[in-house]
Amino acid sequence: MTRYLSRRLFLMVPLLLGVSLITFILLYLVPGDPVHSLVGERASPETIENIRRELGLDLPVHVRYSRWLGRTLRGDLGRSWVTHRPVRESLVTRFPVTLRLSVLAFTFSSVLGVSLGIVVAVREDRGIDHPAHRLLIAGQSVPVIYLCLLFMYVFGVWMGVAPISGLGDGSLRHFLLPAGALGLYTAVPKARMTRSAMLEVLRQDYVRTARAKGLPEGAVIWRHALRNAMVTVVTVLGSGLSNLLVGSVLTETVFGLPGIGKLQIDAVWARDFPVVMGCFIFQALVLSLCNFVVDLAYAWVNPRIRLE
Amino acid sequence: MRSVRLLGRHRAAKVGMGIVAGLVAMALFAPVLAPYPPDHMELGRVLAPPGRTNLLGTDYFGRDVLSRIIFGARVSLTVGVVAQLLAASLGVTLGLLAGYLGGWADLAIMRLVELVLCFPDLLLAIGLSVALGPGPYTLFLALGLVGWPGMTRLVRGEVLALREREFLEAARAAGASTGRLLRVHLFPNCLPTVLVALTGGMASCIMAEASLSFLGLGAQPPTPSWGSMLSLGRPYLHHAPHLVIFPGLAIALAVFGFSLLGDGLRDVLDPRWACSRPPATSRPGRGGGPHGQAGRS
Amino acid sequence: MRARAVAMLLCLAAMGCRPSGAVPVPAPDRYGGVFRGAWNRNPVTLDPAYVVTILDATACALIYNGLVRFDERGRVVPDLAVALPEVSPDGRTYVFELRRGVTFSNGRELVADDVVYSFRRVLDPATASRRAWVLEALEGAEAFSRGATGELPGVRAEGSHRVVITLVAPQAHFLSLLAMPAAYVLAREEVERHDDPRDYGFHPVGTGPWILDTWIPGSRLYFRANRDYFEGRPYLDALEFRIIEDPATALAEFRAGNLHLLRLGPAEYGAFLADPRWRDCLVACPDLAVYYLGFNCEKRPFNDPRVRRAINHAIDRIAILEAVLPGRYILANGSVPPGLAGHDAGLEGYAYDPDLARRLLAEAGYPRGFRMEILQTPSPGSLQLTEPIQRMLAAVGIRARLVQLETSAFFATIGDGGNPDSFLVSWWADYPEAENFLYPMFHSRNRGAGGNRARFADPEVDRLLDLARYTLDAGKREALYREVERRVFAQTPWVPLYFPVNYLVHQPWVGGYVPCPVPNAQKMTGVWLGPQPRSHEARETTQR
Amino acid sequence: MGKLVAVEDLRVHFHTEDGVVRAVDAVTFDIDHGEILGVVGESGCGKSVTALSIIRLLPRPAGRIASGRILFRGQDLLKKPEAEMRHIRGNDIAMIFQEPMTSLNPVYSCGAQVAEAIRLHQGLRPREAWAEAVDMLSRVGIAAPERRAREYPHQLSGGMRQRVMIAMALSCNPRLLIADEPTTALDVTVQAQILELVKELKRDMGMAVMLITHDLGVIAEMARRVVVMYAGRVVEEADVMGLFRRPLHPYTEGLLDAVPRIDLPRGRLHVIPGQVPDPGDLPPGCRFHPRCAHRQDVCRKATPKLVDLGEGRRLACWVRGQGREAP
Repeated sequence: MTRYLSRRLFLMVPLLLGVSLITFILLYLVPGDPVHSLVGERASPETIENIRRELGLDLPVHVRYSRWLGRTLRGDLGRSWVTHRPVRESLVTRFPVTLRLSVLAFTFSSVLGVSLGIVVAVREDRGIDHPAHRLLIAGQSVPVIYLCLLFMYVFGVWMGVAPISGLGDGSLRHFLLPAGALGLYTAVPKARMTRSAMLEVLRQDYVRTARAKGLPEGAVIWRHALRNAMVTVVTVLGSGLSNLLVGSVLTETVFGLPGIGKLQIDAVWARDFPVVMGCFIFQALVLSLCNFVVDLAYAWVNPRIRLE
Repeated sequence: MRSVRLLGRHRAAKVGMGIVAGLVAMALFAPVLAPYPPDHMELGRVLAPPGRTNLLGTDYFGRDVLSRIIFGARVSLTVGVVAQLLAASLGVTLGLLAGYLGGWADLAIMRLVELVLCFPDLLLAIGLSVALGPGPYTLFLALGLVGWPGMTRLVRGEVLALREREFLEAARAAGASTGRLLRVHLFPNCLPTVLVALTGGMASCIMAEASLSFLGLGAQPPTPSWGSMLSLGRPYLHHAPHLVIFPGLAIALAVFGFSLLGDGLRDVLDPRWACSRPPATSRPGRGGGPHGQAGRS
Repeated sequence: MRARAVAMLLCLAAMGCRPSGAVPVPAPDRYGGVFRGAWNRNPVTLDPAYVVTILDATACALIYNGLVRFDERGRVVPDLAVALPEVSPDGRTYVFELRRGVTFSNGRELVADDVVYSFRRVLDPATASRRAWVLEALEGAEAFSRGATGELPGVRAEGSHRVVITLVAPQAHFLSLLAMPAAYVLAREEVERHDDPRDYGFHPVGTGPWILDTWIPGSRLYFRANRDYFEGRPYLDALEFRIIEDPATALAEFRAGNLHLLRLGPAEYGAFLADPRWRDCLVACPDLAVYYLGFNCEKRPFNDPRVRRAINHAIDRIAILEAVLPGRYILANGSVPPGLAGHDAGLEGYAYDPDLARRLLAEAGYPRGFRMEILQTPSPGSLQLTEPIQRMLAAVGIRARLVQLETSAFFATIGDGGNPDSFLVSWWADYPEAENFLYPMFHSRNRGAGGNRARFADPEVDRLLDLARYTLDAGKREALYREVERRVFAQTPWVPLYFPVNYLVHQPWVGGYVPCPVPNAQKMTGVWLGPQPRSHEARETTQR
Repeated sequence: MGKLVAVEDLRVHFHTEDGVVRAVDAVTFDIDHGEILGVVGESGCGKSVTALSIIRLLPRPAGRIASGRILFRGQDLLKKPEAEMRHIRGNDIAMIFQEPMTSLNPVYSCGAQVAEAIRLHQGLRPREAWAEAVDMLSRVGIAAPERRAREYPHQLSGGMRQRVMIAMALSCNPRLLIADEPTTALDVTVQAQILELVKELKRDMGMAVMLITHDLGVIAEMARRVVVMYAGRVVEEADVMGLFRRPLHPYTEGLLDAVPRIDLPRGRLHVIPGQVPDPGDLPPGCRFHPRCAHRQDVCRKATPKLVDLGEGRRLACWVRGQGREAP
């Protein structure tokens, strides 16, 4: 068990390296000189030269990468080309927003998705088939941006029950719509996968055993079926994380929430390479760590792995 | 033939096929179907709500929203088809090679696959589109380059299962070259899997195109694209919500159609799912749902 | 400069709108309160040496002072200096007397050495300032900014409160340059306090009426009043600016009474104008900017003036602008916006005449038109302009393709990095001078990235521009600029589109707000808050 | 006092995409107090479905009891509300399954699973239930029951797991134990131990056992009476001695011939020709006739009824008995 987990931890290293390398190469390929957008018109050649030197753009690309890598390994992600703000500081100040959005959306979607999946599976098992399942596929067809805009319109403009966008004073109500939209969006795949996991488990012999024992149906489902389905569901929740990440980038953009995703998209537009690099690496790191936690949780719900 | 008949009996697949056929017809006959040319402006009739003259209203130039949605099907379908073909050709080739050659080639290809898969797909597509600069080819390339690893995984798995089967042994014994083995014997056997993944991939592609266009990285005006209609309509959410609502519905409907068709095809074509049981786990790789799930190894 | 205020009033009157109603005089007890505003983006930096965007300039103006500044009408007035400087007869030496008792918000008194330090910092190659050109006319600036010498004779302190500035050559608009953010004065010890001087931009310290209290990037900035401000403390206790990107959200917050001032988007303007309750709170604010469709005058077929003229005739600018920006534009026939000395109201544009356009094209050898590309940045606003243009060009046989490029790629392409056909772009003034439009955009020295995107070249225009830059007499200078503009637009390097007009709306209980066309003229010191009705509903009923 | 269980004219239908499958058709038999009834037949003959019908755990939604009665101590189980049925399950009727591998829940320890049943039916507190469970485990012959109780199913061997299943089933002193192929998945030596255990416990606790198997050897060892099923129907019923000595139904005959015997000279092993029919596509008439060596014309046309031959012997065959047509 420990060996398995430490192996997984160790595997993150080449992965993060690969992510950084690919991102770096992509950014290197970007057309246009980033300095132009920094200085505007009327800058003298000396000014441009000074800035190129400041940003290290006068160096060959492999030197730039190895420098970046060296600094990053020391925990320094560099500074934004545009604002001069240390990238790490930007990440630290914006992470709470993303974290809050993600945690709210994740909780909402997990509760909603898992219970929806269970309900659908249990009913389907009793013979009320497909409509609910079809509805889930339909739900999965709605793009998150559209869901965000619909939430904005229905709850923000039409009913006026929540602020339409922005962080406001940072209070919870400003997260209601984005977290709701993102949560609903990520709930659907969870519901689908929980449903199929539950259906699979409900057909297992030990469920029949539990029924043969005379357990009430509720206990059969919650104690015996769900606990086993959790083994799959935990993986499902884990695999939904990257979905959540992508969703949060788009949600933050639509709702104008100053989180990591917003930072990233803005930086992409501004050609702010250090920030883009920082965001990608940060996301890859968070994602790997989350997957690691999922592995832990997986081991925890599954005695087979826990005891080995 | 049997598959076609089965598909005809699959209710969901029929609905999916209907929607997809409708989309294709919309794209092909857009000039006939659309009540107005998509870029016909009536500057005196801007932001008109849905009504008799303009079924779905007009935008900020007085262009007919319905006509633009109909023409928008062209963008979505073209992007989907081209990007998926690109992803499929790349993915299938690498998958065949990895599965058949094994060893070093397999290792290298699968490491690459894992690396690409650990990027959330849309973020990778954003990175690629920025690196390539906006434009139609960018969309094809970006979405194609994002889509191949899932396909590679699927095909590789299929090949691994097929590799030890007798007919291959026989062909090999008869002196078929590697290329011929791959082309004639392995590829057709992977075709059902690829077809299923392709259809599912279309759904994710349409979704991704919308997201990229929404961010301004997609189709270039005046080409009416559903995603850019969403993004350009957004400032008018207060006064003219129809600019957002209808294009969004179009996206959702298209994705829904392809998802249903993909699910139906999977039930019918893929022997592993052919039994009446629903799949126990999610489909591997990105061929699956919209935006896919980054596969965990 | 005399004509400026008149011209602005004229143009506003012509638009059927009036500036904010008579400003109530604040009673002495109007001190206090927190003003709540909204910015649509996060400021990039509050370090004057790196300020490029208008928003940054607006924010810096709250914190810092320069030797001189612009007033709300765009005139140069003394700021840290006691009075406008004495200029030597040759126009190369400026002597400033500094006010006494001006303190930085860290408590230290501002002295002449601070001015010298601030100017040297901007030119220092180690700073890599984006705005070194502002001070490039200083004697020795060129060698200093190359790093060739540590000497900068162009600026020196004489005693503690006198600054002497020497220029390489006379520069007519030099005082306007000194009012720009790059010439703001900051305290050396505050910059050097940070291990990395680049951190200074987030902890700015100046002499201005406001002190930055909190800055949560992407979320909000909070400024508290400088009670020791040398012009007396502002009425308000504090300013809060929230970052609200979505205009609809800002609108909702304004309607809920949570914002005191709102910049109106295209969709909201009409609604507010039509509402009698709000009409008195609307403030028109023409921007010092021009939007245009530029041609690459070096490239075929746009090197033929007849083609350029034909395109001008092919586009019905008024129809487009009326649809897209009703009431929010002033039709441009030249490049210098109204309100600036040098603006020529008599300049005639090209009327919409597609037949004439076709004839001109045929004359130029393109009876069946041609293909062209229109470059632009991917903003909804520019699309709204280019899409109708595309259709109108198609009507005369020109098949235009719209190409959206991401901002930096766009500027690289229309600068020196590419060879575009045409492009939609705008030019925003750094300072309110005709020179700031004509010199960068039409002098052949500034071809491409320097600002002359149309790659327009005319030796006579070059000569007149050079002459005007050294002409210290305002009247002569204005005449020269008018002449330049006439010469330029006789050759149609552009399709000039419009000068933007922005509308602001404030809550009825906000007093003393005067809009400033020059962004960094707004110091917010005269703004005060009257008693605010308890709730939104309450306000609405009292209004009726 | 009547029979413990009486199954009367039970018909179970499965609704599938290919139509209705009659998995159990007009099955009638009974089980006496304290007896071991063997039910034998090839897989797919409906014996498990019959058993599941008794405790009403047919797979839903496909399986449905179309008609018939199942009297348990004189009361029709098919008319009981689900809540009451739940009380009967585990308490009065318990069941163990073929696959001890998958029949135990992998995420709970063995002790917990046994204790759950005890708590449920005897209303004990957790700690008491646990002690009872450990006791039960030792009664089914598990060494070191304290330790085993804390272990998870995957840590136990197949035989151990089946012992746990038995412990769970018997923890509440049921009147009837349904054992559905309890030893099929186990090694031969373990098989014998488990069967011995069942016999022993039956003796101790005085319950009846319905032992379902396809293995006539097991029947010979354990049961007093046998019901032979084929393609959803009972074809023959007899006491064990009678059946082995003089099988009447050609199918039973075939089954007996297919068992290798040491007491007879080595010869060719008899096999029944043909295959078990697809339950969705049953032959008309006697369902066994396509494979029957003695078939006559009538066998093709009409289904024979199960006829009582006296001495506890019943038979459904046109050839060997005085066949009467079934309704």
